[in-house]
Order: sequence, then C-alpha cells, then structure tokens
Amino acid sequence: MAELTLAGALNSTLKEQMRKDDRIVVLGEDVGRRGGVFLVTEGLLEEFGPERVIDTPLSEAAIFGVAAGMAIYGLKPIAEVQFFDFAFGGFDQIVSQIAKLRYRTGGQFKAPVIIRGPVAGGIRGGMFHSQHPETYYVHTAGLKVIVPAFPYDAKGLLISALKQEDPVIFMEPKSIYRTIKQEVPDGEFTVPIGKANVLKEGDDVTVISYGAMVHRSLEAAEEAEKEKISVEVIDLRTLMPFDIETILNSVKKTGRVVIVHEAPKTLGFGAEIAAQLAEKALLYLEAPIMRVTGQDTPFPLANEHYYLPTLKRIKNTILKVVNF
Amino acid sequence: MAELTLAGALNSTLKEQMRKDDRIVVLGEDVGRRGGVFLVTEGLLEEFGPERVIDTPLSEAAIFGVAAGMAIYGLKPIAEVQFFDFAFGGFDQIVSQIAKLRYRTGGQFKAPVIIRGPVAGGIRGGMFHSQHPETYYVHTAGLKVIVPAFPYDAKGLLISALKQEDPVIFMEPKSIYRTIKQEVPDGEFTVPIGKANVLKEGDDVTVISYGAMVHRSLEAAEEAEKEKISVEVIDLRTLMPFDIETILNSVKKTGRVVIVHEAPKTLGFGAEIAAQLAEKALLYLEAPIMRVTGQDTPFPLANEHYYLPTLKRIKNTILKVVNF
Amino acid sequence: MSELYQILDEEGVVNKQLISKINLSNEQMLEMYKHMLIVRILDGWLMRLQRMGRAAIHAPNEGQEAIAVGVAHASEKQDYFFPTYRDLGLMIVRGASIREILNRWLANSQDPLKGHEFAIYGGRKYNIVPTTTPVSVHLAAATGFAHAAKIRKDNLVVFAFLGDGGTSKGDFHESINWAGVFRLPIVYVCQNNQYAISLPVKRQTASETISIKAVAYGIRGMRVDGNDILAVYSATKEARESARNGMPVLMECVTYRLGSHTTSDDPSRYRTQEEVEQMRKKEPLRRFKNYLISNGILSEKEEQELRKEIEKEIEDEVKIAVSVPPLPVQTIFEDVYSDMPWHLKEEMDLVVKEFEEDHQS
Amino acid sequence: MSELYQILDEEGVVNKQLISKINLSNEQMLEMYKHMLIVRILDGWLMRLQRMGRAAIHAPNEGQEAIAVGVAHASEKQDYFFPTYRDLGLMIVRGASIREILNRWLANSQDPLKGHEFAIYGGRKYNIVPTTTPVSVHLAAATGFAHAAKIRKDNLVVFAFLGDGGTSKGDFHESINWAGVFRLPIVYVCQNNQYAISLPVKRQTASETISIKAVAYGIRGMRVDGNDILAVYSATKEARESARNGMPVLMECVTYRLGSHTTSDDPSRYRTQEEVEQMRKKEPLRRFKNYLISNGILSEKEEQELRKEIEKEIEDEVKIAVSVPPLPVQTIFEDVYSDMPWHLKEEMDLVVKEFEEDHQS
Ligand SMILES: Cc1ncc(C[n+]2csc(CCOP(=O)(O)OP(=O)(O)O)c2C)c(N)n1
Ligand SMILES: Cc1ncc(C[n+]2csc(CCOP(=O)(O)OP(=O)(O)O)c2C)c(N)n1
Ligand SMILES: [Mg+2]
Ligand SMILES: [Mg+2]
Repeated sequence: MAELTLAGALNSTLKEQMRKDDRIVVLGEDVGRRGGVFLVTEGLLEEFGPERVIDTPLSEAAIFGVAAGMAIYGLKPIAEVQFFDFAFGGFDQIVSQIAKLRYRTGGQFKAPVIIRGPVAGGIRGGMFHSQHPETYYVHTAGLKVIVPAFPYDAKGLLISALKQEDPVIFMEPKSIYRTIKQEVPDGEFTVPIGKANVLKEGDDVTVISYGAMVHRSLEAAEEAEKEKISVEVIDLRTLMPFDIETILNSVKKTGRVVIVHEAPKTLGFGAEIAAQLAEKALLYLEAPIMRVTGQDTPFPLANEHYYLPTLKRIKNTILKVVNF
Repeated sequence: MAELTLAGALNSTLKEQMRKDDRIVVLGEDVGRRGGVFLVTEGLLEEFGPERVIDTPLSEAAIFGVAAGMAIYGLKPIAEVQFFDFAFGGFDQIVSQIAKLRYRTGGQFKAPVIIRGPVAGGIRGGMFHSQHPETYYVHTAGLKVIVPAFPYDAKGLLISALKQEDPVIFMEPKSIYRTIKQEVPDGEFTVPIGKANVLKEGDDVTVISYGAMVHRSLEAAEEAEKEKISVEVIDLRTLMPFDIETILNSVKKTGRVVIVHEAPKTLGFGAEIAAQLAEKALLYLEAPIMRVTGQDTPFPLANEHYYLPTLKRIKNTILKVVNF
Repeated sequence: MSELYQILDEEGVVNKQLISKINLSNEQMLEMYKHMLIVRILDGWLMRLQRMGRAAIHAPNEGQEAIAVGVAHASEKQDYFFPTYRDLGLMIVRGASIREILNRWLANSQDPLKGHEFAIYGGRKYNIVPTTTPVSVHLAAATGFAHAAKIRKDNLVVFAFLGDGGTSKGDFHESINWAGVFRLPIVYVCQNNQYAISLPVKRQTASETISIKAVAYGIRGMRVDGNDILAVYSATKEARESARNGMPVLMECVTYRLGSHTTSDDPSRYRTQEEVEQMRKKEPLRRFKNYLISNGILSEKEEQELRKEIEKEIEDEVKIAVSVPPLPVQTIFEDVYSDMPWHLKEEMDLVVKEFEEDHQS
Repeated sequence: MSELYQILDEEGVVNKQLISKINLSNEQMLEMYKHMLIVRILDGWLMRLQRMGRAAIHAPNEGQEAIAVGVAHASEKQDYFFPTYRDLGLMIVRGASIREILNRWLANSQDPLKGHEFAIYGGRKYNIVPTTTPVSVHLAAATGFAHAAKIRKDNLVVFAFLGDGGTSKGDFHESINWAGVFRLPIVYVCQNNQYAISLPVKRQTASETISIKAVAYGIRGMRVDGNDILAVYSATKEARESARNGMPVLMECVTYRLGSHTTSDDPSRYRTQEEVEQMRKKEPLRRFKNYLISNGILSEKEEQELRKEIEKEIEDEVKIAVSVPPLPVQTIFEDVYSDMPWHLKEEMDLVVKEFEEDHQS
C-alpha cells in the first residue's frame, strides 16, 4: 500500500503487470528512454528491455495498427498516444480495424489492444493538447472506453482492461496526473468495467461526471451542501459500456440531474445520458436535465478557465436545477 | 424545371455552378472518366477538363488536405469521398486542419471546402459501404453538416454550401440516389443551412428524421394516420447547425417525440435532440422521447433490414409514444 | 529494382537458366496449375452468383491468379497472410473448400464469418487474417503480426497483400517504414494490376516502379512478372528468405486486371476493349499450361478433364449452398464485444421480437 | 542524393568554386546574419518568457537558424510558406515585428490569432500559413495550395517545412506522392535535426537519407548542410527553379537541435551533454560570422553592436508586451464559423455573464 498519484499508479501497475505477464508490450513515441512525456512509462525500458518497451516512429496509424497485429498474434499490447489529440491520424486503424475485427471475422480474430494516453484541459496546452474526445470512441461499436478519476480506479481499471478481450480506449486526465493522491494497494485487484461509483450519496440532485471534472463536481457539491442541498455525485468511470442502472437508481431518487464534462456539449457524452433519462426516467424528472460542459468551439489557449466547466458554473447549475 | 433524382440533381447542380464559377474544382477517386462510382460527377471531366475535375490518387488524407490548401488559395474545392466509410483515413485532416483553421488563425485563413459523398445502408454494402457517420462531424466544432433527403433540397443546400465560408460535410444517402424523383428548378436557388423542413403538420406526435429515413418516417406517419393519429414529420436537412426552433415549436405542440436515424443509437444525433428537449422542453413532454435507430453494432451484411429502422418499428414506436 | 524478373515468357517458353534454380516437382506444378484453374472457374461462378442476386459483390481475380497461388505455394505452413479482397487463391491453396467459400459469399447460416461482412478471405485455420475493406489499413496489422513473431522469436514470415492503388495510402507508408526500422520478417506483395478502379497506376505515383519505393524504407525491392507463376514462386522463396533474415521485402508483381473492378463496375467507361484483349495474351493460365504441355507434364486431354471436374464440383456445391438456411437475426448482435453489454441486449430483444412477429404470421 | 551540399565548412572557410555561383551582395549577407541573430536572441527570450510563466510553451530554434532564414531569403516575394512550430526565422525575414511575435506568445489582446492557439508562426500579410500542431498534417494543405497555384498558372512556389520525425507520418507520404503525380511547384524542406523529441532519426526510418525518399515519388531529392546558410540559400534557389518547372523537390537540411525539444522537455533523459557540445561546434551563426569577418564584410565590433541593439529592442518590447491587456472572454467563441450559430450564442451568453460577475466584485 502506497500513496500514489494517478500517473504513479499507472506506472507501478504497468510494472507489476509486465512482471507477471510477458505478453504485455508497451509501444509509443518516446515511451522508452524518455519515459513518456508525462513519465507514465518511466523505468519500463530499463526493466523490460527494448523488445517489450518499444520507442516507435512518429506514426500514430502504425502504432495502433501494429498493436492490433500484435494482439492478433496473442500479445497484449498497450499503445500510448502522446496526447489523444494526435490519435486522429490513426483513427481509421481504430474505427475500421481495431473496433470491427472481432465482428467482421465472426469472432475468429480479435484485437484486444489498450490505447492509452492523456486527455483533458487545464494545462494551458491549446487546442491540440487539451481535447477530451470520448464521443468519437463511444459512438464506435466494438470499443470499450474508460476514464479514471482516481489513482485506485486507474489501477483497477487498467488491470480489468488487461484481463478482458476487447479493445479499450483508456483516457487519462492529464490535469490530475499528479494532483490527486490516494492509497493504492500493491498487487492485483480490479475495478469492473461498466460500473459507476457513487462518490457521495444525496437526495436532492444527481451530479454525473467522469475524469478530472469529478473532482470539481465534488467541490461544487460541497459548496451546495453549505446551502442545505443534498447532492449525489456519480463518477461514471467507464463510458462504454456505461452504468445505466446506477444512473437510473439515482435519478429516480433525486429527480434532478446535472451532467458535467469537459468535452463540447453538442453530442458530448452528456447527450447520451440525457437521452437515456428522457426515455427511461421521464416521469421521475422534476427539472430540466442540465449539462455543464466544454464549449462547442475548438479548445482555446487563452481563457481556458472559462472554456471549461467552472466550479461556479457547476454550483449555479445545481442550484438552478434544485430551485426549478 | 426537370424531374430529377437526387444523384441527377447533384450532377446538374455541379455543372450549373461550375459553369458560373471557375473557382469550383472537383477532386476525388474516379470522379473523372468514371464519373464517380455513383455517377454524381458524370460528364464533368468532359465539360470542364482535367484541371478542374481531378482524378486523384487513392489518398483520402491528401484529398481532404489538398482541398483545404486549394480553399486557402481561394478556389472552391468540392472533394468527393467514394464512400464516407473511407473518410476516416483522412479524419485528422478534417478534424485538425479543416475544422480548426479559421479558429486557430484568428479568422485570417479559412478552408471552406465541401466534402461530399455517399452515406447510409440499404444497398447490401456491408460494414464499409453503409455507415452513417454524422456524429463524428457534428461533434467537431467548425464543421457544418448537411444531409439532404430530396433532390430539391440537395440542389438548394449544395448551392448554399458553395456560397458560404465554412467547411461543409455533405452526406448523400446512397439508398435514395435514384429512388426519389422530384421537380427541380433550373438555375440558382438556395435552401438555407440550419433550417429544418416540416414535411407534414400534425398534432399528436413529432417524428424527427433526416436522410433516407425521412421517407420511411413519412410512410410510417401515413400508416399511423390510418389509425387516427396526427403525425408531424420534420426533415432536419442540416445537423450542424440544427434548427432547434422548429423542433421546439413542434414538440411544444405535440408533447411527444420519435427520432429516427440510421446511425447507431449511442451518441447518434438523436441523443443531442433528446438532450436539448430534456433541457428546453421538459415540461411539455407527455411521453418518453423514443429513438428508432441503427443498432450499436458495426453495420452487418446479412439481415440489414433488421439492423436499420424498419417501417414497422417506426410505426410501433409512434403508437407507443402516443398511447403512453 | 526496375528490371522485371521472368521465367516463362508470354508463350510459356522457359528461361532454362532460371528454372534450374527452382526445385519444383511435376506434381507440385500440376497442383499449382489446378489451384489457378479452380480460382479461374470459381471466380466466374462468384460473378454469376452476384448477378443472380445471390451474393452482394465480388472482385474478380481473372488474370491475377498466378500471384496468390504462387506466393501461397512458396510459403511455409506456419506463415501468415494478410490478403486483400481479390486474393481467392490464398484460400484455395490453404485448403478452404468450395462449399465454405460459397457459404461466405451467400452469407448464409453456415458462413463462418456470420454474415457480418462480405467477400473476406480468411480464417484461423488457414493462417489468413481477413482484410479490412478500406484499402491498406490491414498492412499495419500485418506489420504488427510480424513484429510480434520477431519478439517471440518464432520462425514465420508474414505475407501482406496490396494493390497498386494501395501504395498511395498513408498506412502503406507508415507500415512499411516501420518494418524497415524494426527489420521485420515480412514480405509486402503488391499486385500492380495497372488499375485502381478506373485510375491507371500513373495516377497513383510518379515513381518509376513500385518496387523502387523500397529505397525510401531501407528495405529490399523486387519486381516480378506477376503473370508468370514460376517467377512468382521463385521470387517469393527468395523474398521469404530475405525477410526471415531481417530484410523485409516489397515485392511488386506486375499483372493486369482483365475483368471489371467489382461486379458493380463497368470498365468500358475508362478503358478500351482492345487494351484488354492485348493484355489477355499475357494471362497466366495459358502461359503455364503451354509450359506444362510442351514439357510433357500435362496433356490437353487431362487439362480438359480437370476443367470439367472442377466445373462439376462447383455446380454441385452451388446447388447445396443456395439451399442452406439464412442466418438468424440475433447474429447482428454477436461478436461486437466478448460479452454483450446491456444496451445491445436491449436492442437485440426488440429486433428479435420484431423478427419473430414478422415470421410467424 | 546522399552527398551533402556544403559551401562553408565548420570554421566558415568557403568553397570558392561553389560560392562563385551565388549572387549575394554584402548587404544581403549582413541582412541574413542579422536575421539569424534576431532569431537566436529572441528565441532565448521566448524560452525565458515561458519559464516566467508568461508564455505557454516554446520550441527552441537554437542551431537551426540558418534553414528558415536561408530559405526565406532565397524565396520570391509571392512565394508561400507552410512552416512548423520551430520556424521563427520565416516570420523575421518576412517582416513580422518583435512586438507582434511577443503578443502572439503572450496571447494577449493584441495577438492577431486571438489567443486561439499557441506558438504559431503565420499570417496573411507574411504569406505564411500557421501550422497544425499534429505533425505533418499541414503538408497536404501546402500541396493543395501549390496545386491551386498551378491550376491558376500563378508564378509562385510553396515551401513546406517539416522535421525528420514528420517523415514517418502517412500525411507526409500522401502529400509528397501527390505533388509528384501532379508535378506541383513545391519544395518540401525537411529539417533533419537528428531528433524527434527523444528519438534519433534512426528510429524514424531505415532509409539511407531522407532526401533519397524522393525516389519513391519520382521527384528530386537534395541534401544540404542545414547549418551552412550559404548552402541553404543556394540550394533553395536551385530547388525553387526546379519546382517552378514542374519538378517538386524534397530538400533535406541536415542540422542539429541544440536545445530541448520544447520548454517542457528535459533532453538529459535521452542524450549526453558531450554530444550536444560536439554538435555545437557546427552551429550556423559562428560559422557565418567567421566567414563575414574573415572576408571583411563585418567587424567584431559591429557584430557586438548589432547584438546589443537587438537585445535592447527585445527587452524594450517585452516590457510593452507584458502590459498589454488580456483577451476578452468572448473571443473563445469567435471564428468557429463565419457566422455564429444559435448554440454558440447560447453558450457565449452564459460564459460572458459569468466572466462579468467574476470581474465586477
Ligand atoms: C481507403 C479506401 N478508399 C477507397 C476505397 C474504394 N476502393 C475500393 S477498391 C479501390 C481501388 C483499389 O485499387 P488497388 O489498390 O490497385 O487494388 P485492385 O482493386 O486493383 O486490386 C478503391 C478506390 C476503399 N476501399 N478504401
Ligand atoms: C501526430 C503527432 N504526434 C505526436 C506529436 C507530439 N510531438 C510534437 S513534436 C514531436 C516530434 C517531432 O519531431 P520532428 O518532426 O523531427 O520535428 P522537430 O521537433 O525535431 O523539429 C512529437 C512527437 C505531434 N505533435 N503530432
Ligand atoms: Mg490495382
Ligand atoms: Mg527533428
């Protein structure tokens, strides 16, 4: 048991798992000697050598596609994309090859690769180092999509991802790589894919979030509690599949919902939650479903504070929904 | 005035517009001598020559990116993608270059390209000739997205697209390229981008659709009318921006909504409509918002009839919502 | 790298010096001929099945049979293939039955790919990974497969197929460049059939040849007459050896697509019948047959009988295949994931109910 | 294509035969030196501004100044540039003021790019199109721009910049291949600075050189000492002429990145200080200065004064720039589209209201 950051938990999990299973291979730009630009793969090259920790050419399409080929062979590749903003150059590999392989071969072949890398804003990274592009992956049948918000979950979900047979998009909110610390057990444990986590129970309103915004949502909930509002906060943790049961149970109880995410609003993941609720829980809703999200613009360099959901905006929306 | 198919209307519009404006250039695989695999560009090479009708290498990234460069220069490129399923190889060009150019240069440069090509199922095309991938584009700020369902609209919207300054994703439902005929005026007229079309007024329920499913929705509405249900049918025509006003007005009147599209349900465009309604019209809703959509699987070769929204499923959903 | 490697000329006359280097028994040559013949005849049937509305689409192999058949014959059992949509020959050489191929084409309940996608050659037991339809996307997986084999120190070589059009894609570049950097056991077999649908190879690239592109990746280039099965066989042996020793190969096989691009294409829009007839003279079956007959390995009569036998078998199999029941509707929802998430169950239940209603009345 | 074209050796000793072919006045050479010096000094300031928390990020130019400056000097007024994030020199030669560059870096209310993206060199009036951050994506637009110029029969050449890492991307391949097929007026300037962040060029490709990749596209390859501004200038002139006549060029400029990859990189993780010091001996400013001084074109004293002058100007400008007011919050919503759709208005109203509340109390 050690107190670890999100980046630290990922790093030590990679090491633990690679020691156990020599089929695990890590590949990506600068993952070796450099240890990755956020040092998530630090020390791997030294311990596991250049055959299993592969510094690759600047070729996102090849990185993903090669990982798929390795997975078909029987290895367990973990491909790092330096920033998820750069994954679009290999998007065809993900959408046409990785996501569909099992389906189009009637289950004969599969490509259970993990594609992991940083997402999210808050580091003054501009439009190509800040995006939160989960929509593109959630909408693509065949992929599982994970966004941990805590070191413990990051470890447990990464191990779950390694244990199963489907390709996984594993998004790491870079703004909290080193800001959140948590006790994380040594050794193997899993957090199930598809299970949300109710971080805080409450009766008046449900706040649903994932990634870095979970922490801001918790803060906003605390502020709202000061005004005698009882807030339930749900961390989705996995977006595909997502935990409809936990969402429905909570909303049936509170009747009010605020969804918080960094991605742009239009067809951001909040749209799917709202649509599910408008179908399955309409009669329970006592107020409009509100989304507090990133703006429908490219991610700006200046004023990113206002581009992202602010604490104030989340809190005000909670109040608005409760006072509706 | 002539009775034209959707493909025919597009073809003659291209010719008319290219005659008027020598900055218009058409480029894509097999668009020249072959006339495009659906013959939408038939006869263009003969009339406008190889400098303006460019048969390109098999390079989707370059096709889109080159079009962007031509647009920066001041030409008006219309890039054809043979099937929208193949656009993912050039997705980075669309997302990182075309959609964001105006924004990232503070308005100094722009890339008003039109990327057009066939979408939709119903032709036994399997998973790589049938997708309806609008979500990927609607979620990408900076793009406008158009899906015509009628020859008249196809012409009017294509001319609107050519007149404005933003990049446009122009999706042509291939299953109705030659099945729908309509009188289409010669010469120039426009259909505004961002305006839906109320095809049929009704009081009991609103059916919202776009593309080929508009026609099936109309059929289902007719069948429902036989059972004395008054159905309003809206053809969205453009998805980004989409016509929230027409949607809200209709739903405030009917209180009931069915959304029909071919794309998979999860984060399909219906999710955004449902979310908007759950935010802006909750108190008017008298029944759950139902989506009749393609399935959350890759597009299958066998049994595509059941993969797509069937007439029966649309009609039953209308009944269900009305009888809720 | 721009010279064309040829053993049999257009009339089937052999280059004695070159053939002496190949170790091929008469039996094996007859087998190769038979495989080409099956491809030729079955190909025609698949075209007809599509025209009859039975199959969705087919990409004809006519004129290119020597490449897949020749490469597969020169491969070792443990080798792996990443074909395109035009490589029926690999399936035949690797032992797929005509029945299975027909079931795939008809996407019926015995289609091992469950009707999820058309026209895909491949299967675990054949060491063939079905292609993606988007051109050249599969090359990266082929490269990764070879990379894994190298990591595991397994003695196998990967053969990745592509067309001339496929060389224009970014995935071609990223994949082959990668193979060069990591010195992988892989042979990229480019079937330069002069066309990508309507576009001649000059519209794909200004490079002198396709094989010369190997220079850009520090790998070996080879240029082979793809209508000469003996040249293909022999070059593949050499390429395989090179790849196994850490020098990947880009092997350009020069051929010509005699048929349409697919069943939905009309080549008269973009090329003349004269051109096709001119090229037909170079086609691989006649050439190899001439060689076999003039060297007393096969007689005209035996050849006729072989043809008839194959025709008959396919006809019989077609009759069986067309009466196989269709796929159940649930298969739409299978194999998306290893387990079925709640939302797919929800969707499946609706569809199955509808299907049952439709089929009980 | 693997020989290195050089006019000044590492000590600034000139190859007399080669220099006689170049037509450069003393004034112009002094201008070139001054531009390199501005880049060198301003580059240091941009690094410092980042460390002070004023600028988001910077990619240092140290050691590579000769390339952008040399190419820009050899270009014609109407030519167009598609740079990367490391090509400050283009802005300087094309006349951007230090004030403007600082405003961009600080993303303040006078940033002509409205704070929408960082570190992008470009603007309409400079004929420079700002790059995409995703590597090599911009090459396709550069190619399309050249294609348009050819269609319009306009007399201009496009210079598209990229790094050695950029050659591994599919977009590099698709773009250059296209330029080959259509014989476009374009020169691809590859700054081979030996590294892509931590990865040496050997990890990008197994090809002998980068310039040799031209063979794969049927275009011309050139290999130039990128630390020798006279070689860069002269090679660019030749490349430009070739491109204008329908033979595109891939011009590899061999150089070395003396600094870190960006302000957020720590190169001690992946290379030794000795290597850097070794390479520093070849850096372009010292070399050119030696030439200018030993040929009596510049004196030590003049050089010192020039440096001081530049230092002073930048210092003064920094003082001004840091006090320019920040960007208003509305700019977040500008330039997404040519008009503002309803949903952006809705979002903007909310954000502006919040901003105003935050700033009135
Ligand atoms: C990325 C992509 N773009 C377009 C297509 C449509 N298409 C199918 S086959 C083909 C031509 C392929 O030519 P080539 O690679 O030479 O192979 P051949 O068909 O000649 O065997 C095209 C353009 C596709 N399948 N994938
Ligand atoms: C597609 C893409 N992948 C990864 C990155 C992250 N990244 C930024 S610069 C860089 C290295 C680029 O190397 P090179 O092309 O040699 O240019 P240099 O930085 O040396 O000038 C990388 C990997 C990126 N910007 N784009
Ligand atoms: Mg071909
Ligand atoms: Mg570099």
